[in-house]
Formats: sequence, C-alpha cells, structure tokens
Amino acid sequence: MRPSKHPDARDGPADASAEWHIASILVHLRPERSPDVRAAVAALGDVEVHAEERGRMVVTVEGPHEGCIADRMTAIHLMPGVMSAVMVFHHAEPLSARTPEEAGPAQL
Amino acid sequence: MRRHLMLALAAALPCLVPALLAAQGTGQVREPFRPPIQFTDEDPAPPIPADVTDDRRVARNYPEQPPVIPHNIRDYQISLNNNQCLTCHSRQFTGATQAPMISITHYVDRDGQTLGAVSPRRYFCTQCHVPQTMAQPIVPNTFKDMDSLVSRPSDGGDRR
Amino acid sequence: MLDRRDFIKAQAVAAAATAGGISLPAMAQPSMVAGEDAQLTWSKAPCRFCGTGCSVMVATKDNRVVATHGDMQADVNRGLNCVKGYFLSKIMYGQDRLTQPLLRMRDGKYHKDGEFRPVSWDEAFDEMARQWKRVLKEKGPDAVGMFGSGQWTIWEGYAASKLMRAGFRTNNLDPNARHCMASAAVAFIRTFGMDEPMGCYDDFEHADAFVLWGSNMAEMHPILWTRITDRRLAHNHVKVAVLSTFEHRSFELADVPMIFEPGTDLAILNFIANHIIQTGRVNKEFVEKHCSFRLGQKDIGYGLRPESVLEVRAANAKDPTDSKPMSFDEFATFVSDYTLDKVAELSKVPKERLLALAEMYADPKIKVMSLWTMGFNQHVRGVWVNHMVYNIHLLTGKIAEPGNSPFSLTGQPSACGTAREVGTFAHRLPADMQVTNPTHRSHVEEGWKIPKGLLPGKIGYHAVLQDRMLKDGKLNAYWIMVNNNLQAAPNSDNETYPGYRNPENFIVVSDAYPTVTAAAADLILPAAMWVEKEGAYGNAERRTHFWHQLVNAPGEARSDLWQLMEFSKRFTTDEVWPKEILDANPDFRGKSLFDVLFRNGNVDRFPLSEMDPAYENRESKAFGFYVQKGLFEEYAAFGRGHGHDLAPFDTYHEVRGLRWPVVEGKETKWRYREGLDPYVPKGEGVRFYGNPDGKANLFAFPYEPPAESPDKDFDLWLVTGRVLEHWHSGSMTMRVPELYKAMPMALVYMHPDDAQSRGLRRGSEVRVMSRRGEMRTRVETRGRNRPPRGVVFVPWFDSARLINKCTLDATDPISKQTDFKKCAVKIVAV
Amino acid sequence: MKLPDFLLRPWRIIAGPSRYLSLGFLTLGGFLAGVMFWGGFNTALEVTNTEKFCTSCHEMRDNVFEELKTTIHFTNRSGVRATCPDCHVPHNWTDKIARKMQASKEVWGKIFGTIDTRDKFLEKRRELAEHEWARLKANNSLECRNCHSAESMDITKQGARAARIHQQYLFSGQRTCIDCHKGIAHRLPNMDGVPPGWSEASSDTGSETDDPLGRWLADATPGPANPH
Repeated sequence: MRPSKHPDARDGPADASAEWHIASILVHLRPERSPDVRAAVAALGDVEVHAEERGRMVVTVEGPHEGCIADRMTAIHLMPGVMSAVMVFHHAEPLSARTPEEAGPAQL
Repeated sequence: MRRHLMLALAAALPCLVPALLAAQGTGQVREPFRPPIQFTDEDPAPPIPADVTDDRRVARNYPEQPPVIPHNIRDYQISLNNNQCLTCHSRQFTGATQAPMISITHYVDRDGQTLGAVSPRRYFCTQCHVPQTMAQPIVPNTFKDMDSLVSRPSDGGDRR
Repeated sequence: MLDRRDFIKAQAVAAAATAGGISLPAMAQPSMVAGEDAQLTWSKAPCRFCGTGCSVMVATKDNRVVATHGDMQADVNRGLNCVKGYFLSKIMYGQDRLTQPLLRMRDGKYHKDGEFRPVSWDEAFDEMARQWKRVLKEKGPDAVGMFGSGQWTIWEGYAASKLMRAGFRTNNLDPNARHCMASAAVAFIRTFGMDEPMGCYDDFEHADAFVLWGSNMAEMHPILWTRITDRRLAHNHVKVAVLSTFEHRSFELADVPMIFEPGTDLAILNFIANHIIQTGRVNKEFVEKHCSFRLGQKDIGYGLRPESVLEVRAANAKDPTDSKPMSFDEFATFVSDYTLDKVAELSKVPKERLLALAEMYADPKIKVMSLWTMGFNQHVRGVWVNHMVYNIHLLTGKIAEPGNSPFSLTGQPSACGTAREVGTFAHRLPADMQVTNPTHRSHVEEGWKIPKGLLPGKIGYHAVLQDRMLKDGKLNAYWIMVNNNLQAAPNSDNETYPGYRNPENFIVVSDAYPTVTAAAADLILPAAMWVEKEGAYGNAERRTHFWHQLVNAPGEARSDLWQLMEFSKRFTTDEVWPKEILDANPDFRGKSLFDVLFRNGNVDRFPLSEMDPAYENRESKAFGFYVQKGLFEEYAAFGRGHGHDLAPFDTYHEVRGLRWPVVEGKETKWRYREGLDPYVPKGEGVRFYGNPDGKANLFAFPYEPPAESPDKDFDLWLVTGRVLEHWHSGSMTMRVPELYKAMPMALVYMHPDDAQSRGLRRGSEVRVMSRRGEMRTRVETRGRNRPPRGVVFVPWFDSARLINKCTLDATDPISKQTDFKKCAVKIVAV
Repeated sequence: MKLPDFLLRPWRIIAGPSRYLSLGFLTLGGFLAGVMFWGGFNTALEVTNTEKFCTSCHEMRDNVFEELKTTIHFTNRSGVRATCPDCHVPHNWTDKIARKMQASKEVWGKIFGTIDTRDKFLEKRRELAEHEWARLKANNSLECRNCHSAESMDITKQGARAARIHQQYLFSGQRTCIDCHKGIAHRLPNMDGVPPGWSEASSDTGSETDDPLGRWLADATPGPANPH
C-alpha cells in the first residue's frame, strides 16, 4: 500500500506519465438501445466492450490515471439508454516493469 | 499529526519485536518461542489513531470485498429518518457529487430481483463498509490475491 | 501472445461478468483465462463467526484461499455477508500462525516455568499422557478437565465428549458456550422440555413487531439485522422496539427506543405480563390447553464462591432450581404489583414507551418477534429473564407460528449444533439427555457400545468453577480447545491466571494463533482452522450445515479432531477404568481408548471410498476410515425418532443446511404446531411434546437486584461486549489489516458529562478499576456506543486491553453463566 | 371640542412647567434613568441569550443539547464552540428583538408543555426543523456565515470532496450553507421529500418540494414521522 501521506498534503492527480490504470465497468442499459450505446462507447477511445447479455454489458477502460477512468465511467453513465455504469474492478501499476509482488494491491 | 504517528509506532514497537521474532513463516520456529502478548503485560494505551480521510480509493483484494471508506464519516446519520451515505452515493446524485454510485448488487433484493432503487436490506452501509485509521497492523498478513498467484510469465508458446 | 497486461484485462472482464451475472460467451473465454493456472475452484462453507450461520462461497487456488463472497443460494443470507464475513479469506494468513507444538522446557525437560521450545507431536503427546496419568493416579478423574467451545465442529465436540466421559470417566467438560447460551438452554429445558427455539429465521419476513431485549443486532447479528431492516423499511406498519442499558447502532432503526436501568428488565417483563392480564388480552383457550404455571424459588444468590457474603446471606442458594405449581390466578396476583408507575420509576423508562411496548405483546393482531442474546443470557437472573419472555408469549399464545416467535439468538456458530445438541456441557449428554439421569446414561452407554455403569453421573465443573478449581489445585490436567478463555473469563486476574500458572497444574491449549491463553499455558498445540478441515456447524435456527476441507493447514498444524483421537491412543482401558468394570467386561481389558471409543464398529463403519474424491480429508486418511461420517451417524442415532432427527450425512454436503427435526427429508421450520411439526399428532393444534403433559411451563419470579451495583467508591456501571469488526477475542480478526485498521483498540465508551465531571475528555488515558483488577485504555465520548450518565461500555476484543480483569465472576445460580453486563467500576486518569 | 377631564389633567401635568423639580434634575435624572434602563434592559436580554438559560428547560437540555454534545460544533480540534444563541438568535439588535418577541411562543410552549416529553418533541421535530431551515434559507445562512465566511475558506486545507463541492455550489452562489448541511448540530427529523442540497430540485423552490428525490428506497411508502 502506498505509504500514507501527511493528510494535509494535497497532491494533484498522480503524475500522469508513470502509471497504467485498468478498470472494468458493468453497464446496465435498455437492450433495445444497445447498438447506439455500443457506438457511443466505441467513440470514447481507450474503451473496449467485451460481453453483452440481456441489457448488461462489460466494458474495460485503460488510462494513465484514475481521473480519466472516472470521466469515462461518468460519460457512459450519462449516455442515453444507459441506466447505470458501475466500476467493479480497478487495478493500477506503474508503467515501468515492476515485479508482480509489488503489483498486488494492499500488500503490507 | 506527525506526533501521533511517532507515538503510535513507539507504542506498537514492544509488540512488534516479539512478533517479528515469532514470525516463523511456513515451517521453522524461532527458539525459544516468545508469544507476542502476555497476560501480565501492562503496556501504556497508545493514543486513539487518527482517521484516514485522504479520499484515496484502496484497491480490493477480490471482486466482492466491500471497499473501505476513504473519507470522513464523523456524525453521519444513517437512521430511520435519513441515510446520509445515499444522499451522495445513490444513482440520482452521483452526477452532482462525483461520488461512485453504489454497486448494482445493492439494487438486488433477497430473491435476486433487481429493483429500481436501493434494496432496503442494504440500508445500513456501515455493516459492510468501514472507515480506516492510521494504526499499522501489529501482525502482518500474508494473504495473496488471485492475480499475484498467477503472475508467473506465460510459457511463451506463440512466437509470432 | 498473452502478456501480463492482457491477462489482467481478462481478469477485469471476468470480475465484472461475475458481478453482473453474465455468462461469458465461449469466444471471449480464452482471452480471459490465461491457462489452467487461473482456474479458481469455488466451494460452499458456513461463515466462521457468529451464530447467524451465513453461507459463503470460498475460492481456492494452489492450496490457498484467494477470495470469498456471499452465497446467493443460502436462505440465511441470500448473498450478503457482514464486514467480518467479507474478510474471511484473510483470517488464516496471520504471519504468526502456530505451526509446531510448543512445550515449556528447561534443560531439555518439561518445566512449569521453562521457555516454549518446539517439539514433535509425539513428544507433546508423551508429556501430556504422562501428566494425565500422574493426575488420574494421584487424584482420580475429578482432577482432569477440558474447556471446549461453541466453535468446535459437531464431530470435534462429540469426540471430546466421548473421550472425557467414557474415556477418563469425568464430566469436567464444559464449553465456552457456558459464557454465551447456558441460561437460554436451561430455560428451554425447564419451559418446553426440549432445547432450541421453536421458530426460525423465516419469522423475520412475517412479524409485525420486533423487540430487541438488550441485543445489539446491528453489530452482533448483522445479516439478521438486514432482514429486520428489509421488513421494517418495506412495510410501514412494522415497528421495532430496542431495549438496552446504553444507546448503540440498533437504535438507528428503533421506533420505540428504551434505555433502562441495568437489571430492571425483570420488572419490565413482569409489568408486560401484568398489563396483558389486567387488560384482559390473555389467550384463555391457549393458556388452559397448553400451559401450566409454577412459582420459582427466590433469593437464590449469585453463584459466587460459597464463602462470599452474598452467598451466605442468600436464603435459597443451595436449591435455586426448586419450584412448585401455582394457578393462573396466583400468577396474576404475583405480577399484579408490577404496575406502570412502579416499573417506570424503577427502570427509568418513560411510561408511554413502556405502554407502547406492552401493547405490541398484548394486541392480538400484532405478530411479535422477541430477540435476545447476551443481554438476557449473561445475567445473574438469566434463566428467570428467559422464562419471563416466554411467559408473555405463552400468555398471548403468540408462539410457534410464522411471525410470532420468542427467538433466542445464539452467539457462536455452533453453540447450538455442538455445545447444546451434541451436549458438551458439564451436565449434558447428546439429544438433550442429562448425565444425572440413569436411563439416559445407560441409553448412551448402549449407543457407544461401552460397559454398563461406566458413564459418571455427577455433574462436572462448569466454566467459572473450573477456573476456581484450577486455582485451588483440585483440577490439575486441563485442555483448552478453540477458545481464548484467559481473555474471555471473568475476574481473570484473581481466578483464571493464578489457576493456569498454579505449579500443580498442566495446561494444554490447542489454537491457531499465539493468544494470551496460549502464552499462559504449558503446552501449545497448533490447530487447523475453518476450511483447513472438514466440519459441521449448527446455527441459531436449528440449521445444520457442513463444509469440506478446501486447503491444508500450514506446517504441522492438525485439526482438533485429529488431536483428540491421536491422544486417545495413548491410554489403555486398564489405566483409566476401575477394576470392577474391567472384571465385569473382560473383553475390554488391555484395549486402547482409541479402539474402544473410535474403532467400536460405529465410528469406523464407513470406508475411505465413501469420501468425496474432489476434497482432501487429512483426519480420515490418517485413521483409515471416514471419521467424520462415522462420528456423525453414531451421534445422529440418539436424536432420530426423539424430535432431534438429523438428515443422512451426505445430504448435508449438498444442501445449504437443513433445520432439524428432518423427517423424511423434509426440514421443520416451526415446532410444536400441528401441520408444521411432524411430531405433533393430528387434532392437537399445539403440543409441547418435550414435556410429558404436552404443556409449556410459565414461571413466576420477582425482581431481584444485580450482584454488584455502583456505590460511592466504584460509581459507574460497566457493560462489556463485542463490536462489529471483531470476533470475540480478536485472535483472527485483529490479524486482518482492514479490520484492525477499522477498529484497532478497545476504548472505554462513556457519556461526555461523566468524562467532564472526572476531568477527562476524549483521548484521555485512564485506568478502568474494579474491586478485582484494572486495565488501561483511552476515553471515547462520541463513539458508536453512547452510554447514558453512570454507565460505561468496554469491548473485550483487544488482547492488550483485558477488560475481564475487572469483571465480576458472579453467575446465574441456575445456569452458572457469568453476568458480563453488570459490575461496578471507577475511571481514574493515569 | 373640549377633551374629557380625565384626559386633560395628565396632559396639563405633562405639558406644564415643573413646579418643584429643577430643570437640571429632570434632564440629568432622565438621562441617567435612560442609561440605567437601557443597561438593565440589555443585561436582562443578554441573560436570556446564554446557553445556560436555554438549557434550563429540560425540553432543550434533554433533547437538542444532548444531541449537540457529540457533534463538531461542541467538540472539535480548535475548541471553537457554538452555543444555542450563536445559531438560533440573530446577532444584530433589531432582528434579535424581533426574535425575542417571537420567543414568547416558546414560553407558551413551556407553560402548556407542547414538547415536554421525548415523544411529543419527536412528533414536532420536523416542523421545528423546518422553521430553522426556512429562516436560514431566507437570510442566506447568516448565522453560519457569522463564523464561517466563504471568503476566508482555505479549500487547500479541506478534503478533495469538500473543496470541489464548495467551489461548485457555495462560491458560485448557487446554494447556501443550510441547503447541504442540514443536521450538522442536531439529529435530523424524518427527511421524506427533503432533497439534499446538491440536487437540482433544491435550487429553485426552496427546501420543501413534493418531488420524491429524497426517497431512495425501493417500494417503501414514506412512513409517519418516526420518533428517534
């Protein structure tokens, strides 16, 4: 876990270049609107649709920092025909090749 | 604030040292084994640890682990009269507050039926979501999540 | 080529797919699964913690637990867990997990004050056997004892009961469920002739009113609390009443919140009975047909040491269980002087709240469910107060039907399944049989295929008495399993600790982590935990549920079952049984206890081939037969046909538990009611078949004050209890980082004005002192628990803040259960 | 037309010159009496403007004051405390007098015991709360801004969430403090139909709307005011 910072020190978004974030989002949509939702999602960039079934769609988002993941999630959330978009899985690791142990979340 | 951290660490030291001593890992036991805490220990009470309120999300160990609360919830009222968590985290307010919406599983009732709004059985958030404090665990935990177990490099079959 | 990044993306997709319940089409499958090493195997298991009995799905990989989630198919929790349940996958991986037996030694030999050195299992058991034989020879079976647990699996408790009663011929076997459910169990037997509630969790979805008697369900039974919340928030006619001596999280859903003076719940219950009678809402027909009344013995003392002043002054301390029949009218006059004014003044609860509560019971149209745990059971009049809540349900006939349910919640996951049903109490035998009853003893001797007259008839030492006997040197060989009693027992500074460190005694502790109890023992045996062994629990609603062994225990840790059976090999019948029994049954001569108790044709009846090949089973492979199935079927034989019917062993591995009696494969939800309970003959309507006359007994008891109340020297009430984030003494949950960081230390919760008047504030370091001992901690004035003036609350999960050094070892004289909820302390700045 | 005698006589006394008392005495004495009166009046006024006075009634002491004791306005890092008048009595004199006159309703309540038991208080809690919300909404949370001024708020010292929301809603003037911070000092009443400050519904029509935005539980009809 990142060493806990002094609570008063506000840091801006994590410096953009070093990190690679990936998140998977579960999207609830009206089945009949899925074609144009797929199109709108594809237009976002860095976003991939993986599976869809009876009004639920699995989408993954990649990006340099979690800010852009949150923006894409909110964008999907507010798309017409989409009932909700919820992040289920989120994983971050620096771009530089790191050993797997460090990559694991919440390691003491 | 820094004073708190130093005090907490200093107080935790007497327990940490034997724990490290006793850390047998998988097989061998340090001789002689000294248990981390004795009935007769009379160590001073460390100060109440500060809350972690830095708003930084902590990754989950596995998909269905409830995320811990990274922000301050002092005096938040969750009662018959009002649910302060839902005033930010429910579907219709996430746009204004930028708070992550509560997971879709919270809209499913006891019989697996997805409802239009939060299922009443999920009303008391703090039964599963807990805030964290600055206290550092006395005994480390060697849990490994599913990713780290499998992260051996692939056998590289396809030479494309 | 699938590099690491793609693999994690596949992992992300899989997680979202499972959360959304989407089945991944085949074509996406390869991209998700990097190879067979990502394969997780999911299996079902009950949660390791409280008596609710939620079911979880456990994912294992490479012999390690890597994830858990709530089990959608289990009726108890339907996919939910509380915060402890969601972190089950981390409880086995504390770094200081015990992996080798440790014996106190000096110059290579055992020494009471030596240092712990790792030894092999053989050396450990050799020393143990030597000590046991020494004690048996010098002082006989009365000096040998065992302190078991409501967290034992069903067969571990059963094997221990056989080893102690039939092996060493002593009843000095008591579970830590004595601290948790003894009052409830004794009251069940005295009222209905049978143990365990007559309702089940389905009552939550039928009741119109819930009354929590001193039970903080929001933190102690969180999933049952979600079912009450579900019912209350979805139906606005439903009302929730919460009674407690301090305000806690369950008050957030309380329509009728009540803070009462400690100990006055007795008066409130008598007032409700009085109110029902005075306003003519007694269900006359039900009372005549199904109830009989008895006047209980009063002034029965407080279960302290005989020489203490309270015992000497008590008139009937010798025979607290006496009672004589009385009529309904005598009962009515008995409760008549508990008027609204008197009880409001005594209990400090406003009159309109008492009336609102009484109406919930009196109004025939309201289906009411009463719920209680330690508030009632850990009480110097615990049996009385259990009787009184049955009284008001029986007076109105609101019992044994959907929604009308006096429901005794259970603290531990198998206090019912193991401690009460298997009978690991000092006075109990399987299926509610008693050790003092000769016919019961001979029936068990028959079932166990052991000589006639072998089983001892004298009731053994109960929990608090065991500590006293250890201190007095009358109990010298003592085995503690699956509990941390030095942190849990009352008055530990004066009774428990001196008992463990008494040079005449040899204390053995089987545990998974080095707890405070293990540190004070002489021999520590490393134990396997939860899904490191095949197990079975029984929860509060009579639901028996099983789980397979999913992973292996670390190092040389072994399950308690293996330890019990391995240790029994060290004794032959000649060393432990009297001559006259061996003369009368020569063919038992020279046999090992293992052969007599566990290779007796019943327990070794099932070969290894009957095991499920998909799962490991270390115990059965060690002993050569399907041990768990053999023990279970021998035990279940006692209950079948007597209202305690259990389903066949293999069924339990398939289903998410069944509520006994299971007759013809069908579980029973409500007992004693025709049509719902197969044991109630046609035409009876309701029959409490536990009692010969088919009637339930209502008992009349007066209000009597607690053993120790605040005075000018010790001016505050002390209440102890648990918190949501930790289980019992925290040996597992304090080793989970997220749970530890959520609730790192035990604070003293007190009212801001009480703190101010003592010159204290939030964060002040203080000593909590009683006449018996003290502990140091910090003050919390705006925590989750908000005591009224004059009351403080301290949880007992923190091994560095042992509040049980201060508590009083007064018990309910009938159930011998300690009152952890009431004693007098003072708070002084350090 | 001649005024009746009983009116004329006092008029003559007032209008006519003083027979015995000197002009100095009348002027200086009047001035001093005025000062004495004004001092006494305001001292008495300020006595009723203290927390000790408010909590002398058990209705206030056992309900709202008890609830205040664990909140941030009673105990916090810097020890800066708010007492009852700081929020509930306007500070400038004219409004204060108006509020004091209005307080006669509270004296009436005390005499006839409109909220003298906990249950009565809980029944009226929503109505009493709405009075305060409406008052604070009307004067743009003046009593809050007496201590917490938006200009001197250093959002770098706040949590990220708070900083963003204050910028978006407070500094932009779209909302006032009470819109979001209801229940900061005492427990909330039944909040059916009261939307949180950051939802659109609360911007135009003030706090009371029939839009069920405040209702977020599935299929639960809003219950009667539940005592808590």
